[in-house]
Amino acid sequence: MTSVTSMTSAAVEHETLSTAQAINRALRDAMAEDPTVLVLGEDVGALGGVFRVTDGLTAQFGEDRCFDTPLAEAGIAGFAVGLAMNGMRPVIEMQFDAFAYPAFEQVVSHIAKMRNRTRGRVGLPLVIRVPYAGGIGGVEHHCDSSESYYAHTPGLHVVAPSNPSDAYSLLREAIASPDPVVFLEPKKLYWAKGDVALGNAREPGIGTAVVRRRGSDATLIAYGPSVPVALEAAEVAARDGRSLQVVDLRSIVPFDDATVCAAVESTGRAVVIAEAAGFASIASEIAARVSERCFHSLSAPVRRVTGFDIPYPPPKLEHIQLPSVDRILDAVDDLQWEDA
Amino acid sequence: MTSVTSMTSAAVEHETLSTAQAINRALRDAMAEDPTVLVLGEDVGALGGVFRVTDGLTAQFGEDRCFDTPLAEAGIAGFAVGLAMNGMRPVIEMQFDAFAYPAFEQVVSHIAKMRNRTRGRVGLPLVIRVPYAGGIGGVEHHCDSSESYYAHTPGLHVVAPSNPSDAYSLLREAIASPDPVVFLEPKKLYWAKGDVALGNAREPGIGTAVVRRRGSDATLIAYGPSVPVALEAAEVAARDGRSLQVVDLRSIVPFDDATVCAAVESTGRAVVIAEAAGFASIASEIAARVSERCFHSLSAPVRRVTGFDIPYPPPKLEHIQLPSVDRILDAVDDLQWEDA
Amino acid sequence: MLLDPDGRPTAAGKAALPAGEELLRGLAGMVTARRFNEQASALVRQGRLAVYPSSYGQEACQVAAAQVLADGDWLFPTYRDTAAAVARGVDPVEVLGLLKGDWHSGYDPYERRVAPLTTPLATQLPHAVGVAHAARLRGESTVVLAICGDGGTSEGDFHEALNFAAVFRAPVVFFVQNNQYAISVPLARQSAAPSLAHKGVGYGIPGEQVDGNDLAALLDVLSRAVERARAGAGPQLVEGRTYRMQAHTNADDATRYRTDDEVAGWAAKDPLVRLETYLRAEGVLDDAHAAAFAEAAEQVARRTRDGINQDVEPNPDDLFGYVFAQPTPQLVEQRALVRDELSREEARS
Amino acid sequence: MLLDPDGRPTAAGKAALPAGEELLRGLAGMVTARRFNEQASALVRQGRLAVYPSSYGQEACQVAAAQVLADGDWLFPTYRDTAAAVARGVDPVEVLGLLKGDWHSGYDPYERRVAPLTTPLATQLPHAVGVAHAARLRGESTVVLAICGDGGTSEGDFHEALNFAAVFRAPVVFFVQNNQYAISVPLARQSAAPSLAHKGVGYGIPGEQVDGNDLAALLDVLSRAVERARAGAGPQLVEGRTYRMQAHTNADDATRYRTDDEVAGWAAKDPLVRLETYLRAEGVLDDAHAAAFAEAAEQVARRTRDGINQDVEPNPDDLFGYVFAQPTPQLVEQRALVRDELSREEARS
Ligand SMILES: Cc1ncc(C[n+]2csc(CCOP(=O)(O)OP(=O)(O)O)c2C)c(N)n1
Ligand SMILES: Cc1ncc(C[n+]2csc(CCOP(=O)(O)OP(=O)(O)O)c2C)c(N)n1
Ligand SMILES: [Mg+2]
Ligand SMILES: [Mg+2]
Repeated sequence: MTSVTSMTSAAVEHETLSTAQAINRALRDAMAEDPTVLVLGEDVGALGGVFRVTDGLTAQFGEDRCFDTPLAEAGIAGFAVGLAMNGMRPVIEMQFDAFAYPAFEQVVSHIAKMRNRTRGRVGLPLVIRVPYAGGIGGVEHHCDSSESYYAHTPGLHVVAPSNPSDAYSLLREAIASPDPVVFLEPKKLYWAKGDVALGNAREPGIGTAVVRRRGSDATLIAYGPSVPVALEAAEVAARDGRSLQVVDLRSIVPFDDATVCAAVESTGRAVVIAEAAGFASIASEIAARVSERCFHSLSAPVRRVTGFDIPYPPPKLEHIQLPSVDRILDAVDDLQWEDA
Repeated sequence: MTSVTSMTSAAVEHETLSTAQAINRALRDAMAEDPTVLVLGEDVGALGGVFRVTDGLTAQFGEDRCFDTPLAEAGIAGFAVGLAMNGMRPVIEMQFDAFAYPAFEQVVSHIAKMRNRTRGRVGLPLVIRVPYAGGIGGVEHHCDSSESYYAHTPGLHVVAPSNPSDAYSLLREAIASPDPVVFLEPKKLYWAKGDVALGNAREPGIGTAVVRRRGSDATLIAYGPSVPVALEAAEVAARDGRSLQVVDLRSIVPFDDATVCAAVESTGRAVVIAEAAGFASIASEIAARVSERCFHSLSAPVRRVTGFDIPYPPPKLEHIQLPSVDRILDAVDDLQWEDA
Repeated sequence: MLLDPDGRPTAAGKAALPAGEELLRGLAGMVTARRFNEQASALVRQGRLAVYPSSYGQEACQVAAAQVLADGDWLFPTYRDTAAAVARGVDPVEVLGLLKGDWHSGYDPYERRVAPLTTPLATQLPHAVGVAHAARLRGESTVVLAICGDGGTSEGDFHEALNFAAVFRAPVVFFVQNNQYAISVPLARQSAAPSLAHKGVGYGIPGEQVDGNDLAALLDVLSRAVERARAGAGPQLVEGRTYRMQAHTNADDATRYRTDDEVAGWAAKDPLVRLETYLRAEGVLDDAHAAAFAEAAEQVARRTRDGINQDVEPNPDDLFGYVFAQPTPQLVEQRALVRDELSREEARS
Repeated sequence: MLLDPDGRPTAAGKAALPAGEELLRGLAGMVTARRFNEQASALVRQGRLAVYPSSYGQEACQVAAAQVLADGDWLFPTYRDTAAAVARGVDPVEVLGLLKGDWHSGYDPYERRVAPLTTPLATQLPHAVGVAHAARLRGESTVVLAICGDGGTSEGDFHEALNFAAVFRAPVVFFVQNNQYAISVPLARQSAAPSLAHKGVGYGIPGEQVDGNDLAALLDVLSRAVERARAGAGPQLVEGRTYRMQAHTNADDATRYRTDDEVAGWAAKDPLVRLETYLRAEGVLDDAHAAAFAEAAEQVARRTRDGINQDVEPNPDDLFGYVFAQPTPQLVEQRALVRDELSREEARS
């Protein structure tokens, strides 16, 4: 998978932004460049979204470009299908992960299938923004990790940034993509600040994983909100003399087998980390792929540190569900080091 | 997991029935035994369902017990939640796999979560019958293998019979279960006949896998419509002098780790077979579990023979998508026999 | 109603009947639609189509839905509306692609501006609203006519689409083809509303009921709705009351849920006979016309037959080629696996 | 309207005003509901509740919804209707469980027949219909009152629930609490219908609009709807027009989307003041009553405060104990893993 647009300018502008601001900036820049980009959803207009991600877009681009819809997620997704069929590039916001479920049929039965159905005649360049996952003390239905549903559905690209710069660049690329992209926004990282490379120079592109930290003993594979936790675990492990490598997937579909396998082969051990309930999830897929493709390099079974197979807990218990540094290090400890 | 009701009679009645007839019989017997069992959905009344699975139920039990609803799957699922909250045991029919998606939010956000939400005060004893998977030449949206969506959702039991007798017994147990069960009916097996043990003696229960064929060289792990294909592959392999073992999962959630691991450990090699698109699926989960739990017994990576990561093909190309005897045997051939 | 079941103009009809030209065109369309229905059903019996949901008896609705639209407009059909797509000029063989089983959508939706036929009920309605809204944002005068069955009105997507259309004043005409049944479920178990046209009220959308076997009335009502939408007055809901004369599809057994008497009652209201009677009485239609219409219909039937009887070897590579604009590395791998398997299979045989 | 905003009976009011007894009970309920709203908002500011969607200003709707029901009836609230649940007798501390974050539903839904408060909008409506239908199948006289917001009416589940209720003639009163906003989205962008009560028409359900700040009118309209449903005449839709006086929740900033003037206009229509004025003018309410009501409200506030300020150590085992009636082997394993991790953590510290 190569990036849709290639590097265009040598001098890239940089700015320090929170993830929410980076997403806002990506929307703004995309809307400024391309008049067919529309932003719509519940409360994205005057309010600027419940997380303020769309703040100021209506003021800057007018009500035709960024607007509130009636409160109906299937309607929003289906309406976006029509907009995309007819020359627009809609970016729709699902207010929270669990509130995207009413749109499931439109996503699975139409958005994912339209290009294939029509032999490529009708492509749907649309982005579904899903503020997702936990760690913000949200009440029931506000913290679901729904990515496995999308990743399992053929015809959708699924990406999850782990930092503001990727939030910007992956969203720019998602908007430019000729195909539907589910853009997962880790809610708990909305306020995390970082350096953001602006502009439409989007490297590495969708489909590319990145090794965030080099290490030689074991590889942690993570995406979205679990990446900072994995990096922290690697930091702690380093103090104990264990060298952990961290791969940030960035893109779940397409999946970067090359980078992941190379990383795992270089260490011979791997732990997969994700917030979602583990059963039949993306973490299962990664563990299965790595176990199959790196079989002879593995010195220990691939371990998974995921959410348990339970409904997302209430705020006071969510720390139990979320992959923690301790749980990650426990899993690393379990990697049969006595054999090494 | 033990069976909810235990063996009640020594002399079990037997009959030769197709899968569709076995399901019909299970519904009939459950309705006769328990007046709170209701059957509802689209066209389940006078018509008896598009597959005739509910044939005769309205005639026998009256319109209060088996009835047509308006055409709205979210409505059906949500209505069933209310019925189950208030003393009934509804069995709802989703006419086809893909037509269950409009009900996704009710299934994921309420059916799966109600018991947990209320600390066990409100249990939902309801069954969602989903005629699923391919192999019947159905047009788009009539052949989805949607089981991974359900299996990934904490709070749902998910079962898939591979033969008429299991269709009967698993459905009887699903109806008797205090929890919601997604009951997957492999459409292409509707007309397959077999011996059915009747009555409410339900052994082995939900949660128990069964070794359908003993073998010593490799283990094929399958469920639902893939079991007969796996058995056929084992038959063909036997002619070539290779002894394949076949495990029929029957129940996906709960998962029978004990039986599956014992089977894989006894052969040291495994192939997982499922019709669904492979990425982030139940097959991924099984491969990941087996790779992790049987790590030191494995002589080769666990292979998966699944549907490709594409929308379900049109009738004329579905044979490409479906796991075939050839693809299974190819995967078996790939299990690095030179090392053995 | 502008024409009564016996083909006589009603009082309203005398004032509002469309021009003879229009009605002749409509009759020609219905003759073709009827023939197309018969041909497609025959192809199912011959095993050339997997399944066919016939619109036999509903030809007035099928033809009117296409006839009231301009070239730049869009038609959103349900899976039953193959004859409407044909009436709009889509190739009949391509229209039947889904039901033949070669591929999902057999035609290019942009060519005649006909959205792909798919089966999930009512789900196409929000798409229709989106297409209409996009056109409006660009200042185009496009109108979208979206069809839906009586059963489809119960789905949440129907509700959400009508509400979006109303709130955005999108130029959409929602045409409910009320053929009295959703497979086996009669209207009375689908809705307790006085009529399906009443469903507009809750959205602030005007609703109108029309005799769906009266082509003249349909042309009148639908074209007014289309022009109203084009003029910027927002969406409209039209209910055409008609009847599904045959079983739901060839796989269905309608005797399980309805009586022969009921079917016979509706047979007497056949839309073709009604219009033909009128046009002959008026002297607008003569035998030469009728023969020409029959011949044109026969040509469509022939083309349908020939095309469907032609076996195109489907290409397994296609399964991987259209999932995304660019196949993912995973799809490339999987395609290679299939190619390899097929070439070994070929080598073996 | 039975009482005008200044607490004077209207012409209709003179004929239909509920008994003084009923109105006094309602006023007492509203005083408690108001105090409960204030208390809960204070608890959010003190960091004791995660979030609170206040029904301040909507107390007449909250109280009426509970007051018109018999003990055997069911109430289906939205996430905003905590005060209604309290009015129905659910323990205020348990009602706030969801918003405190200890667990999802803090109360036993069967105890007072109040369905769990959850956030997915309109999804509780089909549940309400199912509960009503089950009761009817058993020949019970249960009525279900299900609340929904103006925004919630746009969801497909609203549509499907009303249609099911109508087709099955289920004894459900759908009570749309139209507080003019769905978070930031005003009614005009939610619906183009003449009123939300008009939404009944498309289902064959009678719809009635009522001043949602007039407790007398609400009791009148809702209790008639409840008794009509109980008598077997089917569902009804009632729209109570009220106003969300505060921001959507404490996390919201309402100044971004509405003016102070608008808010002030509605402040002048306060439901408590209106009823109190009337009851005092009639001599039904005296200072002793008022003091007693205030004291009862204060007790609820105190109980709420004390309960919410009590920290219950949540038990991680609970996460695995209620997923199914019997935990799966997988859950047993996962629970063991958590226990092990926690015990090692404890040992470390
Ligand atoms: C979402 C969805 N649910 C169920 C079905 C199965 N199904 C196919 S046609 C049909 C009845 C449709 O009735 P109606 O809308 O009146 O259209 P008609 O068949 O009469 O043209 C049903 C239930 C479907 N296609 N889509
Ligand atoms: C299905 C769903 N979509 C979105 C949301 C997010 N959300 C929470 S409250 C709200 C507005 C609700 O408005 P309304 O129904 O009028 O109720 P009110 O808040 O005014 O009481 C929204 C959009 C949700 N809770 N559920
Ligand atoms: Mg119909
Ligand atoms: Mg509101």
